[in-house]
Amino acid sequence: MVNYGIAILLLPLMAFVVQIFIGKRLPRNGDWVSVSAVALTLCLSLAMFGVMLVKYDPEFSVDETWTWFDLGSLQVQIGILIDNVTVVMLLVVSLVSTLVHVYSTAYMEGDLRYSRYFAFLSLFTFSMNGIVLANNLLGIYIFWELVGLSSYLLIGHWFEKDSASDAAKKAFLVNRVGDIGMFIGIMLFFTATGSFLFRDVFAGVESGLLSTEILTVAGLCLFAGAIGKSAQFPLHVWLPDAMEGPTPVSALIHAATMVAAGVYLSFRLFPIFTPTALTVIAYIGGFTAIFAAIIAVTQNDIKKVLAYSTVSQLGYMILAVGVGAYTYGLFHLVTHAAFKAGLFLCSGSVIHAMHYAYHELHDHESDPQDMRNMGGMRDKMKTTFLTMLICTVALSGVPFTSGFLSKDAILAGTLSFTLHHPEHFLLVLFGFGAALLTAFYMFRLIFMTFYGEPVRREVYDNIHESPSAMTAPLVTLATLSFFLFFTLPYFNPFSDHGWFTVLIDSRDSVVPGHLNLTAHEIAEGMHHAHTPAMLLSILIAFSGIGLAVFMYLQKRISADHIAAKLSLPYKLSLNKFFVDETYQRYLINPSLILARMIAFFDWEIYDKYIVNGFGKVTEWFSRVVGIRWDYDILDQQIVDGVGRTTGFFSARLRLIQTGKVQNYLVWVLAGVIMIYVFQAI
Amino acid sequence: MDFNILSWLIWVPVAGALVIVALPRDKKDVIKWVAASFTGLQLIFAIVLWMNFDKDFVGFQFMEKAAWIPSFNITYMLGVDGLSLPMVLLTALLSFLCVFVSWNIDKALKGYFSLFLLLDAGMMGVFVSLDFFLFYIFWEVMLLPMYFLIGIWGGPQREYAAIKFFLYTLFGSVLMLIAILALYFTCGRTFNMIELMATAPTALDTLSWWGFSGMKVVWILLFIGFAIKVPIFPFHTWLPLAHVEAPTAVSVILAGVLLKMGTYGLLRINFPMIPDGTVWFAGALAVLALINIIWGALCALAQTDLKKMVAYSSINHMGYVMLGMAAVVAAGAQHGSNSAAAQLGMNGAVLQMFNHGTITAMLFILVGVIYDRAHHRNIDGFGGLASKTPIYAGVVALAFFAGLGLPGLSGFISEAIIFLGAFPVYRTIVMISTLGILLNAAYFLWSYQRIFLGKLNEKYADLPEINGRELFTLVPLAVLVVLLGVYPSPIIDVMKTTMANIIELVQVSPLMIMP
Amino acid sequence: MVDLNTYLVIGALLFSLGIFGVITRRNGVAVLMGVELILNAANVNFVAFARFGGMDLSGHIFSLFVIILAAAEAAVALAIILNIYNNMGTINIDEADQLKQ
Amino acid sequence: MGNIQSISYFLPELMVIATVVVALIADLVYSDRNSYKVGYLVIAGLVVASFTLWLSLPEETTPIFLNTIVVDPFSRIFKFVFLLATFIVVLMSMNSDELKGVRTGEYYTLMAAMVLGMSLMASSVDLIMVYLSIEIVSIISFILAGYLRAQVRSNEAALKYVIYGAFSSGLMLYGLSLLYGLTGTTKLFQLSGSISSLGPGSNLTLTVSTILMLAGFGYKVAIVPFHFWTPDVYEGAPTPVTAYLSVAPKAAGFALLIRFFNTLFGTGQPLNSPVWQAMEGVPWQDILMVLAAVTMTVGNLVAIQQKNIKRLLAYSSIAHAGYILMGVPVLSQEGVYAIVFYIIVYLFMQLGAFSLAIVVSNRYGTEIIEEYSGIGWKSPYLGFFMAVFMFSLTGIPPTAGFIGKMYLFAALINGGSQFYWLAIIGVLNSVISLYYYMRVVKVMYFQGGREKDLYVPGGMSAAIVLAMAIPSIYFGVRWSFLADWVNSSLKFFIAGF
Repeated sequence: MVNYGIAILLLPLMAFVVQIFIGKRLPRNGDWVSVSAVALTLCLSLAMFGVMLVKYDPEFSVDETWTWFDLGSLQVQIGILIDNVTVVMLLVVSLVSTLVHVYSTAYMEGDLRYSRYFAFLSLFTFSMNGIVLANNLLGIYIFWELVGLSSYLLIGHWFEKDSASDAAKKAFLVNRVGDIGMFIGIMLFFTATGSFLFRDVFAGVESGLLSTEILTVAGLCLFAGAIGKSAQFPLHVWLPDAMEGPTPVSALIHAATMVAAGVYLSFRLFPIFTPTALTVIAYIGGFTAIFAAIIAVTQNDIKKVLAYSTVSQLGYMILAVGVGAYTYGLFHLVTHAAFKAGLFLCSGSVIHAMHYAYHELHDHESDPQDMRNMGGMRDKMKTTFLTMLICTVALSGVPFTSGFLSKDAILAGTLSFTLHHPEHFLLVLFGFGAALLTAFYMFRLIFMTFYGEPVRREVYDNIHESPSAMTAPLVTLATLSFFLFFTLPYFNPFSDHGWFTVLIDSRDSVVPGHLNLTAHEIAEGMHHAHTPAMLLSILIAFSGIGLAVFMYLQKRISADHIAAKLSLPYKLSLNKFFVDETYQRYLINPSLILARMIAFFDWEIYDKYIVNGFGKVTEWFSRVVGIRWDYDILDQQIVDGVGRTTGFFSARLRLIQTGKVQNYLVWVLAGVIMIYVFQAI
Repeated sequence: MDFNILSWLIWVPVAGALVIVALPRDKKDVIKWVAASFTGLQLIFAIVLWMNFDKDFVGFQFMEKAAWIPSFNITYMLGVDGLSLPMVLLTALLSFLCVFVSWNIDKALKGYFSLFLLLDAGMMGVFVSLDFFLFYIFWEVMLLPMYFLIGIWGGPQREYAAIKFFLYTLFGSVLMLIAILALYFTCGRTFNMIELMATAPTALDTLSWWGFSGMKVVWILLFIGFAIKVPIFPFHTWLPLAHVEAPTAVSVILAGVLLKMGTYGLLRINFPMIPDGTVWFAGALAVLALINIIWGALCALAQTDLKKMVAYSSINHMGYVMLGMAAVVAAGAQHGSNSAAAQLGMNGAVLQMFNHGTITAMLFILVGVIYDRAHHRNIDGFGGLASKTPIYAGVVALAFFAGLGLPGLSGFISEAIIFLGAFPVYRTIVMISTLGILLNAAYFLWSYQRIFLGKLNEKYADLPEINGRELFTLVPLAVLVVLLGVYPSPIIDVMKTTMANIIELVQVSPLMIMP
Repeated sequence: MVDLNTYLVIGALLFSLGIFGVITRRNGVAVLMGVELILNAANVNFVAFARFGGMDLSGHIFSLFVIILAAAEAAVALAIILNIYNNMGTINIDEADQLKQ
Repeated sequence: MGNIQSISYFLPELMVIATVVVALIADLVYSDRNSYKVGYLVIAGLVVASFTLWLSLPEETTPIFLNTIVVDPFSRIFKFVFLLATFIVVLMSMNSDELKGVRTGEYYTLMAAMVLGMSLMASSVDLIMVYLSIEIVSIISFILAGYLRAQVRSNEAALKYVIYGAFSSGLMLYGLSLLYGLTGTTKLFQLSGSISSLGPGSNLTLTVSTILMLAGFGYKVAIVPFHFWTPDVYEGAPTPVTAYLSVAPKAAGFALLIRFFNTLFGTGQPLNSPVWQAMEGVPWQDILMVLAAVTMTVGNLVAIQQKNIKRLLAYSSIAHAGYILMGVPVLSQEGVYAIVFYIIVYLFMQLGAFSLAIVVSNRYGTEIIEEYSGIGWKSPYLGFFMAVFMFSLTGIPPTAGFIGKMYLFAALINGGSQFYWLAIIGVLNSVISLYYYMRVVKVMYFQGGREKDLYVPGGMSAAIVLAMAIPSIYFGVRWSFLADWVNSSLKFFIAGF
């Protein structure tokens, strides 16, 4: 198994190295290198998956560590941990990655930096696998930043666009903010337990090396990393901008895998979160879910809608972790990976078509991503339409889809949590409210894009279905959005009971003092809350869809009318609650100003007047003592301050040496007397 | 061993300088190649030294000792340990590369290279000399060539920069001289560092300067001398000026090697010889480190001159080194004798010294590359170069990411273990200084965006790509940066024994035992 | 009764007068005379001490040496002043102030 | 020891005297045109004198001529300094354009005579002899300063010098008379004893007389505030004379100062000789320390302002007097040792700098520093050596100047914590001095066009410069020989009391 893991880790890395150095010289700019490398990893992970299914053992786990470097009294160790979670994640990553690679061969065709693009895709795959495989905090942190790097590079792929380069920088910096928190958390744990390995850390926590308060803080610090990566409020701002990158990238990194890393981390670390920490996590997740959903409702850029929906879904997963249903958080991660990637790729195909159409018409003004320019495309792009519809249904949580299973489970978990702690009723509202909005804005998207009358006929005429290299992945992902693949070997579409829930079983918290509910209690609670939650969520999903039908299909209710009615919420939502503006005004600008001020002080004041001041004062004295008028290079700047006084003094002091010998003699006597006085005192 | 390799390391460049002086001034290529070959020879010696170094040996190796001035008990004494060896390698490597960096110097080639080789010899001498007096001589000798190199081959403000550098550093070193003499007389008239390490910690207790504890005063005097080189916060303003005005190769040497001398001195002299002072001052050192980190980063963020930004980034990076050094007290009882933390901090500090040497050298070389082509360094004056010169952009990206401490590149490991080491002792300080990581990323990425991303600035539509010679100077450093980023053991294994030894030496201080 | 103190007082007076002369006179020769007064003040002291202090003759010898040297010094000084006169047409020493800083 | 026996110990001085006489007669013989040949005679005489001096190795401190002067290693090493300095300066004068067209016969003769005076200063142990020797040196300096009779500046310098000198020697004489009155003896060795037997009653007189004597010495070695004559005289006098005055008489003055203070107050250990109890509460050490600090600071600060290389070196010589003076208050073996060492080193670098200044003014006809621009490129030879001397004067390794300074600071540090502040002021001063010394280097190398006429000075001046430069570097690297020599020459001196 471990060798498989290493191979999975290194194959994409090799692809990256080959591509970056000789990619341009290879035939087809060497995309086949990356594609085959990733395909191989897919095979390997499938093999591992098979092994896992054969074993069918919830407890299965391989953990191997090596000493990275040795400081004498302390070895820094890193290693690989392979258990069912790893296997599933590996499968998800390599599958989506492979599909995206294939898709890109068509989507990015003829791009200026084609080979570079694939190099970075492979780099990303490598780093993402690294996160999944690492068995220690330091390793996770390392790959954590590396996925950040590849995301930076890919978002900035079309760096000629300022918006792209800005988005890239923003993504990296915002993630760094989270990473700092994460690093502090790592330091806290390392200081207490003296190791990075999960097992040592857990053991340390269990044996109470950290007081509950510290443990809470440390846990939240680590979670800060997740906030950054998984674009949770308040660090969600980078994800929508990240849509500046090529759409396949958005599908791979910013929908399916990287942004889910935060959830994965929280999943891994769940046992060390204290109740307080978990509550905070739950609220962050829940709030993000509803918050992003509200924004998504009013967006017109097709990718922006999907981006905010991603944020919102990630909120769900985090919420799941917070309320203790964290296995279902992971479950949702997996299902979501499939259909959200599918959605992005579909939107990509739509954009591709629009772009092509505009290109034909030599129209470089209109925005191919704006849904208001689309409409009625369903008969032109059948495959895309169908696949996208399926994914949308899944995302809205309609029965018979994978999304239904996972989301339903999360809602159940939330419900049971609230039943245990009624004071946290908000979480339920968040959860179900988000579900309602999700169904609504997703179908809004569908209707605006594929139904209704095309806005511009000539554009419509130039729309063509995308090549098979692009549609094949769509079909695959759409297929995977059905419940069947997750409930095997059972066939009950209304119960998430299946291989997943069996193999990925939840563990008890290791926080000392049994402050948390045990896994069993949580499962119990969810079991009770399951039926009501299910009914409620079905109801909500359909009402959301119905609302969308009324407003955007049958146009019974005018959206503009409502917007006018609710103008304030509308504006807030349309402008993403002005979060970016706030940061710009109250964080970024002030720190830039501070930097300028300090630099100015350092250079223009401290250096020029204080440091040089010594030289200048010396020089001043020398003039005062030296009775000389004239001046000299070092300290021309000094004059400003001291010049006038100097004139005054030297005017006085010139009296000393008039060149008249008798004055000198007076000074001799004066000197004698001075000495006498000195010795007297 | 009878083959005095350390002496060779020092005197080979001197010989080279003499040869160059003897050459006729119009044989430019010959001069260059002579310089290259002599520094190359030195580099080979350094590598041989590395190969034969015994990692587990506590104390100094390849010792050489010869009487010099018996009447004043001054000896010519050389030796290396795990602390100086990385510095020796760094010096040799950078000197060799810098010969090629300064390949297209045309003004007074002869003088330039002879002075450069003398500078090389001086630096090497500082790192290998074990006699305090010898150390001081090399320390000062280095100033002269540096003064001329900045003053003659420097930028528009070169005269001012040169004299400022000279005055500033001399100020530090004369105070150091006083401290050296005080040590000499209080410790039984010896300059022998090994003996001083043994005797000084106790002997200094007897010393008293107008009521102050002499130990503290001596520590401070030495500290000022070294702090100016590092440079530590209030003494830092000579650095941006000198770095900006100096020619590329000299900036590389300045940032790559000279700054390390400050921290090297602290680790070699202050820590083992005056442990009480070290423990007494450690907290302040950490605070100064914090100031360096934040202050340097903020200043760098505000710069519009690329070279000045890099210069300030060195201030910021040297802050990490100091932070790691301050962690030495973690081994003390009052900090739960957490020797692991001390190890992390100290090793991190030295590793960071080495890594910063390579990274900042890359940065300055790259700045030189763009300056040779565009003849200005104004960050906002470029734009979109990445599409024009992808290779150059790529190398810069590597250097920048290394500078902002990206995992997988050498900068990360050293910074990470420095933080880990310092954290148990200085929680708050470390937490604040992690902001430095963010700011690093901010100024590096921001300037990268302004120079390379966005629309191509038409002025540079036909900017030539980086050429082979420049790549040749960069590739070795890049390889080191990546290699040590993935696998730092080569350096760590060499130095960990020595670091452990220094930590023990510091631990003898009574202040360490006191709760 | 003339005793040591009388001589010492006289010496002191001469000394002060000499200094006064040196400081105030503008004429070079007069300044030199002031110097001579100072020297002679010392001579008076020497002789007086030697005579009354019941000491050996070294005091007398000393004053003899002083007289001789004073003569030599005066000779040189006068030569220089003469030279000044030839070049500048004056022996007024505070007109000799070209070498001011 | 009686006069007759003394003769044998007096051989070197006799040689000098003989030189003077021969030179005088020769000068009468020579015509104006050949008058400069006297210089060669003088050189020959000096060589012979140094040879005899080399032969006479005093075993111990021997008082001769009825205990008026002594022959000891201390005076011997100083005599070497005087001879060497004079030797160099005579050569310099021969190559200086200033003295062309003037009858230089007496000039050289006077220099030879000055050697005599200075060696008497270095070796006199009797107040009479002290005064006598000081006067000899002074009077000759007056004449030398005014030697260019035709030049008003030179005259003026001489005039100021003579008045100032006469005045301060008058003060000193008065002080001596008081001292004599107190102790009843003129012999230094007895003075110490009889002072310690004085009661506190005579404290005031003793203090006054010492201060007055200090004024006399201070004028000779140009200590602030007795330095005012220096700049004017140095500027007015012919350059070789300036060089000479800034080295040789200073050295002599210090020899005298050291001997005087050590004999009176010194026992090798400061502050515990009976003399100190005798004048309780009179902080001689502090006075000297303050004087040293003030002197070097003023010298350096004023030097920063100078545009003329001669004036610059003149003021820097004041500063160096200050450095040297740092060694006096320590009154310890190290102190004296450092002083002697420094004076020897100082001789090389100062004379070297002056000789280069002369070469430059002969070649480029300027003494203004700003007009040195580009010399470093035009004539690397001049540039390089000027740089060496500047570094050495600043005290940067690996030059002799640094070693000298280091010994001074070492003496202070070793002396005890009451000297530390002085040491710190000293090092800070060397930082200040760096600024103006480097200005010369900067002008030579960083400024001006770089056209190369590749001027290499002619034989004799080149030889002088080399002769000064090589020691300035060599003693910075291997000074064992010098150190041992100085050490051996102090043995008896310190042991003397």
